[in-house]
Amino acid sequence: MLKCTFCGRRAAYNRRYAGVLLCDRCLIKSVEKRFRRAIAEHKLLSPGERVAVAVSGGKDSIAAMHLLVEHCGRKNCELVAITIDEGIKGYRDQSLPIARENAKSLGIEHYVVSFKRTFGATLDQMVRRANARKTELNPCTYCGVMRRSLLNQAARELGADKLATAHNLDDEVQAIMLNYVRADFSRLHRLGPSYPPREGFVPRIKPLREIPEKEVALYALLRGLEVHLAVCPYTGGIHTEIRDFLNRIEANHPNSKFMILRMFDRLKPQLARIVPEFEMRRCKNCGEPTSANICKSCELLKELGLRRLRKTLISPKSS
Amino acid sequence: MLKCTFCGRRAAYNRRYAGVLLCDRCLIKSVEKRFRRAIAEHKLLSPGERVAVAVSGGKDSIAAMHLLVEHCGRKNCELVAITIDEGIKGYRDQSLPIARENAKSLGIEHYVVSFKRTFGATLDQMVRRANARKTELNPCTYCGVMRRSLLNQAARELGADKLATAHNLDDEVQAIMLNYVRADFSRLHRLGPSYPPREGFVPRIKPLREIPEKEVALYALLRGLEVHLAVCPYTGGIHTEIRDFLNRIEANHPNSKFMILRMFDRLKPQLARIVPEFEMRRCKNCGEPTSANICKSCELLKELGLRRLRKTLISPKSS
Amino acid sequence: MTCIKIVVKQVGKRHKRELRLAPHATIADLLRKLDQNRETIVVRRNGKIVVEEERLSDGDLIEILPIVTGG
Amino acid sequence: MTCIKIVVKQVGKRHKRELRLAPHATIADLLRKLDQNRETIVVRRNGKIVVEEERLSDGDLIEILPIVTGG
Repeated sequence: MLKCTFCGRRAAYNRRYAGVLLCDRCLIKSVEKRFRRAIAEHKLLSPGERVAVAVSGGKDSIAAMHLLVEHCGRKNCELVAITIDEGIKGYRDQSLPIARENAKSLGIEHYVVSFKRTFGATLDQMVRRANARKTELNPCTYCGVMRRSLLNQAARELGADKLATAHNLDDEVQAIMLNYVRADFSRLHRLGPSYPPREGFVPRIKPLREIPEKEVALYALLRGLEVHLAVCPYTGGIHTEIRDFLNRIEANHPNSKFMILRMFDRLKPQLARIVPEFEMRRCKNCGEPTSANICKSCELLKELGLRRLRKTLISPKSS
Repeated sequence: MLKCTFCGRRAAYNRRYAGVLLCDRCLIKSVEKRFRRAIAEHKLLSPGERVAVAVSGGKDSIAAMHLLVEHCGRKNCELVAITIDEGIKGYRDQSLPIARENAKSLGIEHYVVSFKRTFGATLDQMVRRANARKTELNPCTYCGVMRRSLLNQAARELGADKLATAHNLDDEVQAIMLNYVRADFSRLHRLGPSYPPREGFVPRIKPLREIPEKEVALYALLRGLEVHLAVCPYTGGIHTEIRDFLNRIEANHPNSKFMILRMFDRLKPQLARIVPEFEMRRCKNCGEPTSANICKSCELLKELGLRRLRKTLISPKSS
Repeated sequence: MTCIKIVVKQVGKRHKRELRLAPHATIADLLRKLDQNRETIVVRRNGKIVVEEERLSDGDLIEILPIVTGG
Repeated sequence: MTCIKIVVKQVGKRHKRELRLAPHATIADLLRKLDQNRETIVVRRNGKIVVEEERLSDGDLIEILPIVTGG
């Protein structure tokens, strides 16, 4: 039996990048400490603020919601939860009830915004249309762009000061690597522990950004949280190739993920010199913030022969 | 039969990142054009300069030597060739005669500098010592550090204005990625088409930096050059993991390697703001340039219980 | 040297498998054999989450739980 | 639909192999089957360097030449 480096109880996790073994209790404590440290160090939340958390029902967002509700209790913040129901059969329909149950048991107001009601089509239907029209865009593009836009709008309508997402270390490092490979300076520049306030955008915060995916999973499992653990049917492509590479590198050379994050965090201030600051406008179609005439969501919808059906997402009854 | 996009002859190469097919002749012309463009664009060579080229006997360095000799003929430059014989049995002993034959047939002065004569041990012997002493350094570390140092010194002793190496696009992008993963700012900062002159260093140039490895190989094969095509017995580790990842990404998403290079080239000027400029000194042991008291080569030798036997590498007779 | 016998259940897959391993084999050895990356899974041994460096014993039930779910 | 038969020689390996492939298979299909990345090799078909999108014919001799040599 291998023992916890700190308390001598049975170890549940080998944190190889730090050369320590952790038992269930010490892992939970460590994750909570890092979560608090991220908030303090990057000033993610101020007392009295209203926070919207994006909750899919997966391990990361359920862990984030539990961590945030405890934090908000201490710091007198208000927490509301938003779930975007993209409409992915056999996946989101299973995680949504889990998100709802967790919010209910924690006494958090929970709002669901669906692609179907907003755009007249589920993601599954969009993917079928995209294939029929041969747009050559992959499902993650539609899902990512539209989910991000709806989350922002819903958080704004709910009067949130911050929008918290559950991106963990692995998510962040994958995004960094993807943008290195795609040479996408503006996307790269937008990564980080928080995204600064801009007209029309609720500032986004990522309190789990320095916690590896496996530790978030262990946190949720060891605390006995009810989470949805299933693989999105649309995974694949370059995202998966990059994720597999990073996991192989980390397994063989522990600490690589943190090294990539640290390097990026040192590069980031310099990126501002390269990335042009662009003016924020309002989408002529839906009114959401965009740098172009039409926002990316509306542009994608148009290509699919769809259009936005509702301007406002949150009605007093949609809770 | 698939035809060349430019001349209609039988295609030998699908340049997928550009969406064109190339026949043998058009591929050769294209590689030669890119080589000349790299020299012109980055001012790698000036008329009348003396250039030392590092030649292992592999496809890249043999191609570089042939390209350089033609360039030097036109631009009135002088070319000398240097081979570092690390002492890798079954590998370097096979490529060395190929380097020599090529230099001879082109009428280029050729100098061989060996680990054995300089350090009293071949790389094979160093690796055995390292394993016995459990230094946990891999062979590529010894080979890389010592080869680089000897190349620089030999080029300096030969009065070279420039030291040309045959790094191709793949080599460069692998180095960029390795330093992203290792968060090594100073190494990252040193990458690029040329390395600026510094006290004690012969400026290094990489005229093949924007030519993919496969195109360099095809150039050598289609021109019928005699090259050594065998795998170094010491390959492995993180270098191989990164190379495999990049080749998978490129195969599935053509142009990724160039995208990574372009992004890095835009980041590079910003790196200077992060990487501290350090003072160059002379190694107390061998006199070679270093930022510390003892150069990295001498430090590694000491760990192995070895020491430098010769201060000067090139004697009038070593040609 | 006799082999040890263990049962492996990959969560999400229907079937359990019985595997024979060398004595003193660790969970990490088992994962290598199954081509599973430790970054992407959590391992339960007889119901308890354990570290991959633990040695296996004859009769162990090993559950492998994939944790990477997203895009 | 009858299969085509080709001979594959991987340079550096001693043995030639005979393989059966579907008609209209390309060299790229063959490389996928052999788990060879096109970035790391050059292919000769009956002695000529060709592009990976060419279709194979019955009786072809395919040589696969690894070009990635360094560290």
